[in-house]
Amino acid sequence: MSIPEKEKQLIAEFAQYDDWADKYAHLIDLGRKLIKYDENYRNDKYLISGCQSRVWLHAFLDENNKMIMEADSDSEITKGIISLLVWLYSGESPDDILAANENFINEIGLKEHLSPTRSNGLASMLKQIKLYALVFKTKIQQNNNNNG
Amino acid sequence: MSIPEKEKQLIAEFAQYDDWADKYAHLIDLGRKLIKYDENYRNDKYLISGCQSRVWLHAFLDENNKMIMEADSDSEITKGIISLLVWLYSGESPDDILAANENFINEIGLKEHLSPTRSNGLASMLKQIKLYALVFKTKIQQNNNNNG
Amino acid sequence: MEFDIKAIRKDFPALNQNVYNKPLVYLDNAATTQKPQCVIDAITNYYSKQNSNIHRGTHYLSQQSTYAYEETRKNVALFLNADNEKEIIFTKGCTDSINLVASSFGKKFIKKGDEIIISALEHHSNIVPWQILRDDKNAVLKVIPITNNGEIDIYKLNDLITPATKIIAINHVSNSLGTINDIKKIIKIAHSYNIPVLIDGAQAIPHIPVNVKELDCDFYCFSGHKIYAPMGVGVLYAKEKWLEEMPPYQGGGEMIKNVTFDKTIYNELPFKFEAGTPNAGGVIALNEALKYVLNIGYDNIAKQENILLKTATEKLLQHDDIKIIGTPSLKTSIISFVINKMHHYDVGVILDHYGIAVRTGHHCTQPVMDYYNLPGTVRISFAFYNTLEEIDILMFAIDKVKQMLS
Amino acid sequence: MEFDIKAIRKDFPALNQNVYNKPLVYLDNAATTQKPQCVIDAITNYYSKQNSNIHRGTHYLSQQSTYAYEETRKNVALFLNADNEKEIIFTKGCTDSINLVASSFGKKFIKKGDEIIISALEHHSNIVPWQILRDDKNAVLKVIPITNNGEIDIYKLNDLITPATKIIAINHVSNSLGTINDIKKIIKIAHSYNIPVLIDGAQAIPHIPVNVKELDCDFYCFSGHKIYAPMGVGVLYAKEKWLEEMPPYQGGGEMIKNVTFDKTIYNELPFKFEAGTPNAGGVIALNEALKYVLNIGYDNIAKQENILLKTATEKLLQHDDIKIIGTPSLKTSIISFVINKMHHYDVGVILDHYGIAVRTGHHCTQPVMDYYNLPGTVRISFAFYNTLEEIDILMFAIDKVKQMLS
Ligand SMILES: Cc1ncc(COP(=O)(O)O)c(C=O)c1O
Ligand SMILES: Cc1ncc(COP(=O)(O)O)c(C=O)c1O
Repeated sequence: MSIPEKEKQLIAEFAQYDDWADKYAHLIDLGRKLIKYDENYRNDKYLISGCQSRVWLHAFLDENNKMIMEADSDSEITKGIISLLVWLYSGESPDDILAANENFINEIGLKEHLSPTRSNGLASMLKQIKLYALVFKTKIQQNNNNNG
Repeated sequence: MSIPEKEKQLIAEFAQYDDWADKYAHLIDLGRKLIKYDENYRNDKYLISGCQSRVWLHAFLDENNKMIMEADSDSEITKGIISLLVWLYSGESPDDILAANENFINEIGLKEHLSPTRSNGLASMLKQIKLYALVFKTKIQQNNNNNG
Repeated sequence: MEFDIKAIRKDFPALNQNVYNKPLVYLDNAATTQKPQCVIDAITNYYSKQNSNIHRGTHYLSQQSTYAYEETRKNVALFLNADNEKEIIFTKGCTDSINLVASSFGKKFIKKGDEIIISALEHHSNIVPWQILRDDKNAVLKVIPITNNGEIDIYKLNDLITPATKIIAINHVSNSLGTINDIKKIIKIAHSYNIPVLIDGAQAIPHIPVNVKELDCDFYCFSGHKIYAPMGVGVLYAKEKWLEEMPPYQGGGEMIKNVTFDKTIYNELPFKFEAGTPNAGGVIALNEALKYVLNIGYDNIAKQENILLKTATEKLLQHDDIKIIGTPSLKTSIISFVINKMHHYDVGVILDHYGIAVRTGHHCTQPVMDYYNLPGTVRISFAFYNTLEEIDILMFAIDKVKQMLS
Repeated sequence: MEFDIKAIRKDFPALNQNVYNKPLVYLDNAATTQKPQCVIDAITNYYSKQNSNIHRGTHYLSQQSTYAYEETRKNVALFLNADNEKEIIFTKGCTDSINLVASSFGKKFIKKGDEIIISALEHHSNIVPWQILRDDKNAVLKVIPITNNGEIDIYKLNDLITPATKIIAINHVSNSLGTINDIKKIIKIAHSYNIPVLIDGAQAIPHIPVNVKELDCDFYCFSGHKIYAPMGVGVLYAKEKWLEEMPPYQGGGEMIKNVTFDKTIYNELPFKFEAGTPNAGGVIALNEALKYVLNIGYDNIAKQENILLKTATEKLLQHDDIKIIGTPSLKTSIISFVINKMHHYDVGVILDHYGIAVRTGHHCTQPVMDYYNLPGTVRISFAFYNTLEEIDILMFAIDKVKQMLS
């Protein structure tokens, strides 16, 4: 599935819930299903700043030049949100990740997490993910140049 | 005439004019009648600060322990106002001057000159006059003590 | 005055609104307070009828504005029982007031090796300005520790004071825990060594009548927006003798008497410390806010807020998994708490969806959080316009929070 | 947009009032501008519905306020054509903005013997902060002279620049004479020596579209209240590279990322420079004011103001005894004048009684007055909402003034 297809699926999934409480319950559920975070990466180096809750994020490039992400948070809601991002972007190419935008959050009905408050981590998380993607993209280009 | 009596006379005098323009004309007229200022005292030492126009004020104690004042300004309106103060207070005892207040300005219909703007000199002029009065009062007391 | 909560709530338009289709329950008053209609009207009126640059004009509007601005200064002086209005400086807020003192007092009185004492209970606004000064001057910053119940440990103060101590800066009331500190005692101790004391009164002024003469503090700072006035206005009270000796903080229009390129002669107090066009509209609205508070009366305010504090505390403590952080003997209507295993952010977000505005996080007092080894707390803070019904809504929502997060 | 002066005047409630029973003729716009209803409504609306402390809250009101505040920052960035919104710092006014730069830039980049260049045409707010810095650092303050017609003498700039020159600070438009300075040329010269330039734009922003990218200035400062927004709000534009290198100006809530007593880590831009609770209500109203100006259009504003300037200038010059001070080739709608043998204060007081608000005195530019050897002038300053009829009233009143004072 491409990122836009995944976004559509996510929007449809959340559209089932009319009630904000059910939406949040589902979000929290998704967070709880996130694979266990590798403790080697639970340190300040991987901490995303600008969130009221702590978010650890770690990414690497697999053999197919896709970006793989793992993440965790001490807040259940934040963990739910980061799990959406992991599900959407992990396994995609840096280029595709760089092209993505955060509009789906709005359509899911979690608009309040889009607001530019500093206590809110979403903007910081997306920024960090795109930073990773940019670094990996450059790396891939360099590898290509070296090989070419 | 005591200061309160002079104030009453002043109020009556100005009450003749209904129109502000006539009041100001009279005020300017009074200023122009102020006795010529002694050029020896036209320097920064005698300048009252806090006025948009320049006001020079100089005072001394006469042989009867009355305070005598002379003043000048480069503004005609300010000169008019200071002429009122000179007329009211010059020749009075420091004690009487210290007891006086500025309410008469309001009753004359020149209230706008009472507002505490820094561009407005009235407050500064009164302060300076009272400062003189205080100095002279102390001086008189010392003299009395020395003689007593 | 009789305290009629229904009538009072009508005075505050912002309280009468829905959030997520639920009636707003505003429990974030320590962050900022809502404004009564009379304060809003004062601003509207100012900009509709009086607006003018003050102090500089000979014309009618300017004189009216100047008069109203200077009347406010007189009223603030009365409000704080200052000796005279020259001791009242208008700033843009409490943070600005503290920075002014740290910078100007610091310039004149702090040298290399000198010591500044603050407490572990301070808001960042009463920490960072002193750190900047410390770093500029190579001075030393010392910290009075707090006790486990969240009070400044006054008994440690004597040990910290040395001949190099030049100023002590502490809060009157803690914004994260609500502790009312015994500043009178601290000031007395400090003065026995001839050390001046700055009081950060941001959290005290909306709740406690402040008498600077009785306290004998050297500086007292607060923000308008925390006492029902608009944002962008603050007050610095300072003893005249300090203001006379301190150099100006900012340079600019109207804080000077005479300017040549070689030398500038500064204006007299209080103008020396008010550079640039002041926020006259905001200051004049502050006057209305103070009148409003005095009209309700600090005794009525305390009565209502104590009922709220007591009731909420009791109800929260009925939950085994809720812990209140900070249990000082005297406190204002602030409650910081944590729910076992639940992140403060999650609690805050869910409460928000029930229409309840609380603050979560470190409340700009990271050292306090570090002391309790917490990443943050949930803080509720009452104003006199809050009600017992609102506490019921809060308790209902807390039950829901616990369901959703466990 | 069509320029309908009658409709426009209805937007400004303060214009529609009497003073001393005469219709107010407000010609003191360089001191502060009146506010359109939409700006007043924005404030009222903010305090009635949104009021909340920004950036700190997870709750609805706080998010709404934060959003509106940050939207304003984006719009100001667009308005000035800044690279990004991190380059926009909200302050309390133009004076505050200049002081911020003088203090923070000065701390980092000015050492003993370094030179700062300003001009002889500056407002005190762009003189005194640099004098304070000079005195703190033992630096040197140099002054570009002005020509007899009241322009900065650009040809003298090259002579003043030395390898020790660290910053040049000049105004875009003179508040006492109205001169529009050729700042683009000055910036080019300065940059050819790698010297950064601060522009005091207080008097330009209400009249001239400003494009900081095209100007390539390093700093640009202005006040909200001079562009139809409330008092207590100002803007500092600065190139990101400078803001990154400059230390924070004030310390306090939300300008930090992490606080311990030993070490504080400052927040990222623009927050590093915004300590304390910002004036969110004022900032959000600034957004409305800028929208209002853009909606009228700078071209329409210039057209109307030029007509007023030209007409008033011609009518004043019909008086043999009136002299206009400052005759630069380019100017905004400011006229400073003196009437032979009449004191500016007397003229101002009498005009006031005819309902006409003008400014008299040195206009916070004493060095300019010294240059012309005048104690002060009478200054009229037009906004686009002034009318030709108001000029007629002014001319009528000037005749009266002359009668009364001669
Ligand atoms: C104790 C305390 N001090 C200082 C401040 C700073 O006040 P302001 O942000 O209004 O400048 C606050 C409020 O945030 C506070 O609670
Ligand atoms: C040219 C100039 N610079 C700076 C200022 C200072 O602006 P403010 O008083 O709003 O800080 C003014 C206005 O008084 C001005 O005209």
